[in-house]
Amino acid sequence: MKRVYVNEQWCLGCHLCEYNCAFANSGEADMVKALKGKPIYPRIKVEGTELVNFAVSCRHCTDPMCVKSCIAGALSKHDGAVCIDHSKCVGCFTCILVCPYGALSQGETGAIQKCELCLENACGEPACVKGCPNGAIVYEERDTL
Amino acid sequence: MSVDFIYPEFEVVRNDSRCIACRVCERQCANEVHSFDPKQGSILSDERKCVNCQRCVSLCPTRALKIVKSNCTLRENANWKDDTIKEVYKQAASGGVLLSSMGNPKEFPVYWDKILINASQVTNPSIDPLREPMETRVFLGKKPDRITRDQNGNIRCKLPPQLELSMPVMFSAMSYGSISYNAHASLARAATELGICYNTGEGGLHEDFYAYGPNTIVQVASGRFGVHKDYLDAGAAIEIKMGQGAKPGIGGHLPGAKIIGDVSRTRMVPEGSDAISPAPHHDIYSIEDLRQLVYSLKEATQYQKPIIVKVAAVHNIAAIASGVARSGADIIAIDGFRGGTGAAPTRIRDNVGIPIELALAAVDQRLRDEGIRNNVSLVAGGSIRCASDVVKAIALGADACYIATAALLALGCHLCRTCQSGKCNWGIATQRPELVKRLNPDMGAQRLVNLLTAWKHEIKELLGGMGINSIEALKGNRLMLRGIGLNEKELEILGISHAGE
Amino acid sequence: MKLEGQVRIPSGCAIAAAISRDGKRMTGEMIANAMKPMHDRSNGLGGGFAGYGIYPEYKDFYALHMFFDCRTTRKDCEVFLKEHFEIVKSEIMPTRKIPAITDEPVIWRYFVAPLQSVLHAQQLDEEEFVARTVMKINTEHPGAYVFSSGKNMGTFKAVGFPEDVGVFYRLDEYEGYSWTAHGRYPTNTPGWWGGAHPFSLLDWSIVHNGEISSYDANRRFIEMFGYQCTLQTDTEVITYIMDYLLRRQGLTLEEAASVVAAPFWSTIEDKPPAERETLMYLRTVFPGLLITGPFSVVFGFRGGLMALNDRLKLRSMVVGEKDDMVYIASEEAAIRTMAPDAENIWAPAGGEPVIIRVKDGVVV
Amino acid sequence: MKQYVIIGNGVAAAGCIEGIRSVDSEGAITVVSKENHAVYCRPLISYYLQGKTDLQRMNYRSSDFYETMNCRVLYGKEAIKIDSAANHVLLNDGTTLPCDRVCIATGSSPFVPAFAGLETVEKKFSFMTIDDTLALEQAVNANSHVLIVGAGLIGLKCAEGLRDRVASITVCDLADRILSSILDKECAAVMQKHLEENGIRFMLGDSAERFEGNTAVMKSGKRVVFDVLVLAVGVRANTDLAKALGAEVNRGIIVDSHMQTTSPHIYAAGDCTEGEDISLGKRRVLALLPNAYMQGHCAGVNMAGGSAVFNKAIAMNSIGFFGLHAMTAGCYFSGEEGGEMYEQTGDGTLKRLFTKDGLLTGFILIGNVDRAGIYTSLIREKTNLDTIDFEMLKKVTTMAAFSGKSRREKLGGVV
Repeated sequence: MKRVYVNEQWCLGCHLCEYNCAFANSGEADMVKALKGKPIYPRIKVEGTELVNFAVSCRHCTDPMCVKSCIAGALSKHDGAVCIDHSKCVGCFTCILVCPYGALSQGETGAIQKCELCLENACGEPACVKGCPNGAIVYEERDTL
Repeated sequence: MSVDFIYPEFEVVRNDSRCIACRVCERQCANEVHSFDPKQGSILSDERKCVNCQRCVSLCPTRALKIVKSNCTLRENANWKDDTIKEVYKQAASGGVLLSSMGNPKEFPVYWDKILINASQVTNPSIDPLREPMETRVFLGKKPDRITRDQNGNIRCKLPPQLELSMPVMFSAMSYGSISYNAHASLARAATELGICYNTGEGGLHEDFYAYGPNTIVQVASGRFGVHKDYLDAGAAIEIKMGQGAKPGIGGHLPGAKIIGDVSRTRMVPEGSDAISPAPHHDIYSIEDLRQLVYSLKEATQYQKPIIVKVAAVHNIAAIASGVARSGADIIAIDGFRGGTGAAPTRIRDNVGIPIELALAAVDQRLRDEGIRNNVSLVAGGSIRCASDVVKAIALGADACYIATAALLALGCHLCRTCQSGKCNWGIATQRPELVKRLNPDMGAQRLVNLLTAWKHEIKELLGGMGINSIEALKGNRLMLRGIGLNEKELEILGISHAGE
Repeated sequence: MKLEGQVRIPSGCAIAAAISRDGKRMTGEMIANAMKPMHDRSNGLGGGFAGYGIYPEYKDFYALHMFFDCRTTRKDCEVFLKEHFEIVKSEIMPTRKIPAITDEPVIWRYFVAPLQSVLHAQQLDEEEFVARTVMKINTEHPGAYVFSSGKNMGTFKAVGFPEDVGVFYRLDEYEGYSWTAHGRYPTNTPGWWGGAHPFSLLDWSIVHNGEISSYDANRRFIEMFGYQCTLQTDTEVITYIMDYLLRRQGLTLEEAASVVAAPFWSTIEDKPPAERETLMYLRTVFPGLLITGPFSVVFGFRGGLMALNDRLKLRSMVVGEKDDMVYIASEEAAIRTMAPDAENIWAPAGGEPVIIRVKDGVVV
Repeated sequence: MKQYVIIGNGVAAAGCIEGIRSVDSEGAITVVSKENHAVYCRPLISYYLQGKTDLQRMNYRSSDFYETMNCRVLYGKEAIKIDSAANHVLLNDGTTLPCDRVCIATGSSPFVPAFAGLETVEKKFSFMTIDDTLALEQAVNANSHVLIVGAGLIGLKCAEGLRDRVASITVCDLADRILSSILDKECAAVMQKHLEENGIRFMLGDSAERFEGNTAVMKSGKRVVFDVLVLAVGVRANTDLAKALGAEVNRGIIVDSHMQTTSPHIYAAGDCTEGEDISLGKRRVLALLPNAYMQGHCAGVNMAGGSAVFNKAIAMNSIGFFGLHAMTAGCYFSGEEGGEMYEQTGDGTLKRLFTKDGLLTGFILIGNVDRAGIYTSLIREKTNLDTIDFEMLKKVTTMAAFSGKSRREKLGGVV
């Protein structure tokens, strides 16, 4: 299954992926309208140090702890992707507690949000990948380690 | 001096109604033009530091930024132009030689733009490259004068060493040091994928790039940096750099600050020492000395590699080329006065040398007149900007072209012409790791491949239009060219007729 | 208006050729008639023929066919000729006055042999000497033009339709084992006889239909070797290329064909190793002699003909046979005129040379 | 074709069904459900009261779950005996279910101490099931004064759920702090303050001793008048079936890392079990939803002949009240036990990390819980803290604290 991977050798820490993500999931057609003057709630987050940067988003684990731990049955796997049913999420954050990558976070509404590979939004392909200026974020098939 | 005589050249225009304060501009500007003001929640810009490299403009996700030329003007003066006056201010302040980068930006004639290409109509069919084979392969190197046969009457097929190219374009010399590791990686990988060559410049060959040897031209310049036996053996050809179009008669100077780590090791220059390439090769004070170096290099590599001699286009270039053609060199590369550089004295860059179009035409004709054109291949460089420039150069008589500025543009260069600062925001002309990483060679190589693939298509279209289906039938085919707005002398030198003739 | 030579004039054409492999001689009437059905491929601005084996009585002498613009030019030129050659015979070219051919120049022919003393002084072989001298006359003697210079062969050309040119030159009175013919459709009207085809040098003659796009690349390459393309015609440059490759580089006809109509690289790569190596080599060594753009040519030489199309076959050309005869023409109709029952008619592939030689043992 | 019987119909049972079906798509699965509900998310009952969910959305799986999984559910039935010799399960209606493999997923039941006078209380409830919740919902109104006995997770979630529906809520607990099973004193105080700010009244170190109608008489002698009583003292694992079978039972049914009980072919999963807490290094009942699912899944796989191991159980809780979140995991060893603690406090946030022998053993986060799972994984994976930049990680949860190599392995591959 294709997943989003970040090659930290090329990640510039520019944070554009966060903005592209927030925009893609905003439902707005214009980035300014979507993001100007408010905090953003991206599903991918840039982390790093002075020397190295990388962006983290959902790994879509083969055996996802978050899905197993969700007390509301709001998380599930569909065709390999871990998806969230926002209407079921009550915001208990158990998934945040169990995700080893820190890939889930609280969204604007208080419910959980996570990368769903832009399969559900208008972008259609991961906006972070499409917008990465340095090709650091890729959407590809990789072998199991 | 407390008074700054020079008003900033550019204005950073930020459309506040579009800026979302994502701070990408701030993070991406190595010149520290942009800064975030937490109090206002907005971004400030200090245009004095701006070099107009357009990095922030390109990365701004909401297109809230543009850089424009400042319209703060000195009183108009047709003689004392703005730039001229500002250069006086700069020198009055610094007492130093002015430095510049990339090619001559002045308004000299661009002959490529005054030459038009022919196409077939009625009497001769044009050829559709999508339907018919269209060949762009070239071999650079000396061609034998005579066919010889063995005792059975078969042709002896031993050729002098040749450089085979899938299309008549190569990436010209840019040293590791003047450009980054990732820029080199991009060039090396693209050259390999394209079946052409790139050129190490005088920076040596990084150990990681020996793998690209069959598509590498290794350069031997006056500083001899990075030259050793394995280096010479690694390349597909060896280039002796006698001169550079951007700075004929001038050597090179890579400041010690850039001689660090791998650059130092690759150049074989101690860390922190300036790498100074002398103006002349100190073992070449005349043409016969050049012949010695040519043959030394041939000896060192068992006569397996073609030797390129690169010269700047200067006034008596035809005579120089004639001498080089008899020196044992296999290929002559001529670099016109608009060729780029990582750093050159401004006065030299803007005033020394001649245009490649005239130099190429003069050299090709001279070598033909002397019957020695087949002794050498000719490579033309110094601002070959597009496929039609390539076609025109080939028709004037070049075997192939060198491109560098166009390649850098493909990698992201926006021709801000401040390579000498070492703060290239595009990760090209810099050694700062955080900047170098901005050029991902996966993308860089792909963009270069795209560029030349596109050019190749265009070359084929132009060839097909002329009714030609192989690039060698274009070489020196000046009948395919016409001048426009050129005077008799220019037409004579170019060896072409005027449009309408 | 500029004359041919001062300016390059593209043209379309008709060509035809016939050869007897047995060396049987035939009059030029047949080949002249063969041009009739291809009348519309010419426009009356040039026609010509080359015949091989037509001067058996002078077979050891170079037959120089020359145009002069006036008697004075001829006199001056003859002085020059005498300085270089022993002239064994000089005569006015026999012609017929016909209404279709007018404004003819002064046409003479000379049978000559190079002066041994001059040859020796210039350290040249005979053919090279003759070639250079011809080129010298054509470039340095305004008004004089050598249009044929081989042994036991001759070219005949004029401004007019080819069938009329044949009548004009009385070709019915010549007998040769091999003939080529040309009708021209130039795109302007310089009306100069020298511009008509065939073009010949020494024993080589070329009739050509096409307009080669590589012209100037070929011209500038070949001019490095002492040739001067005074006419700026394809035919001229192709002749020089063939002379250079065959006589000066010693290539075989097949090898020469693989230079001027070189196989595509992809084709070369599919060949067996030895052939591949040779083809690679020839294409790499003589890139400037690759001829592109449309052409069909019949190249005449002593004892044979070679027909060749450009590698894309952008011009028509068919070949047919009957008994010992081989016919070549732009159109099958021309072949049928010469031999109504011709067999094995085929269109050679682009770049595939068709070489016909008289049989071994036949002396021509 | 194998016959599977799952006793219980909670999340562990759902895990067990999915576990079986991941290996065996044929075998017959029968679920014995005491409650008349399809599997639902028990912890959501407080959110139901808050109006954050409804009965429909509380379903753990989609409505076609049992159908898709091809299993039979017997609602309103109880298993009263497992006859392992005869390979069947006996139900309370006298029927028997043939079985090859059994999973006991009976969960736990509220523990109700024997308060004197409890029978005099008119409106008293436990807070475990949908039925409890619906009954409680019926019993309260805007004028109700609610007394909740027990300041543990259940009691406090109940308090949160009821707050906007009633006039007052008092929570009492014999312990001197709230959430005593998961928070230490200081952390409990932070959370208690927040709850008090949100209108919950506490009586700690004190508890009801007896009831007189609508009045609770406290140990301290204080009297609390209420309308509605919620008993949330604690829960007990339902282990009777296992005990009767002769399987080893402690506070819960003892299971190994394959979720097998000490009786052959009998598995157990969920709140009724007792397994190893790897952060503690001892067995304990870990009545947590994630555990229940994972155990159930593991049991299911093994029952169907596959091979699964669940050996990374730790105690962990993510719990929030009125917008303040707390996350806890693992064990908090004190100094005497050889543990160390790192603390970071901030504006409304508190972080405590507990380490021992170069390992992170537990943590408490209040307020800022971003990326807490990174800490959890350190406990679960028993990551040697020397191999990471723990100093960085103490301050901020980030993958940057891992070595480049291990980070690239974690983020760059398929996991």
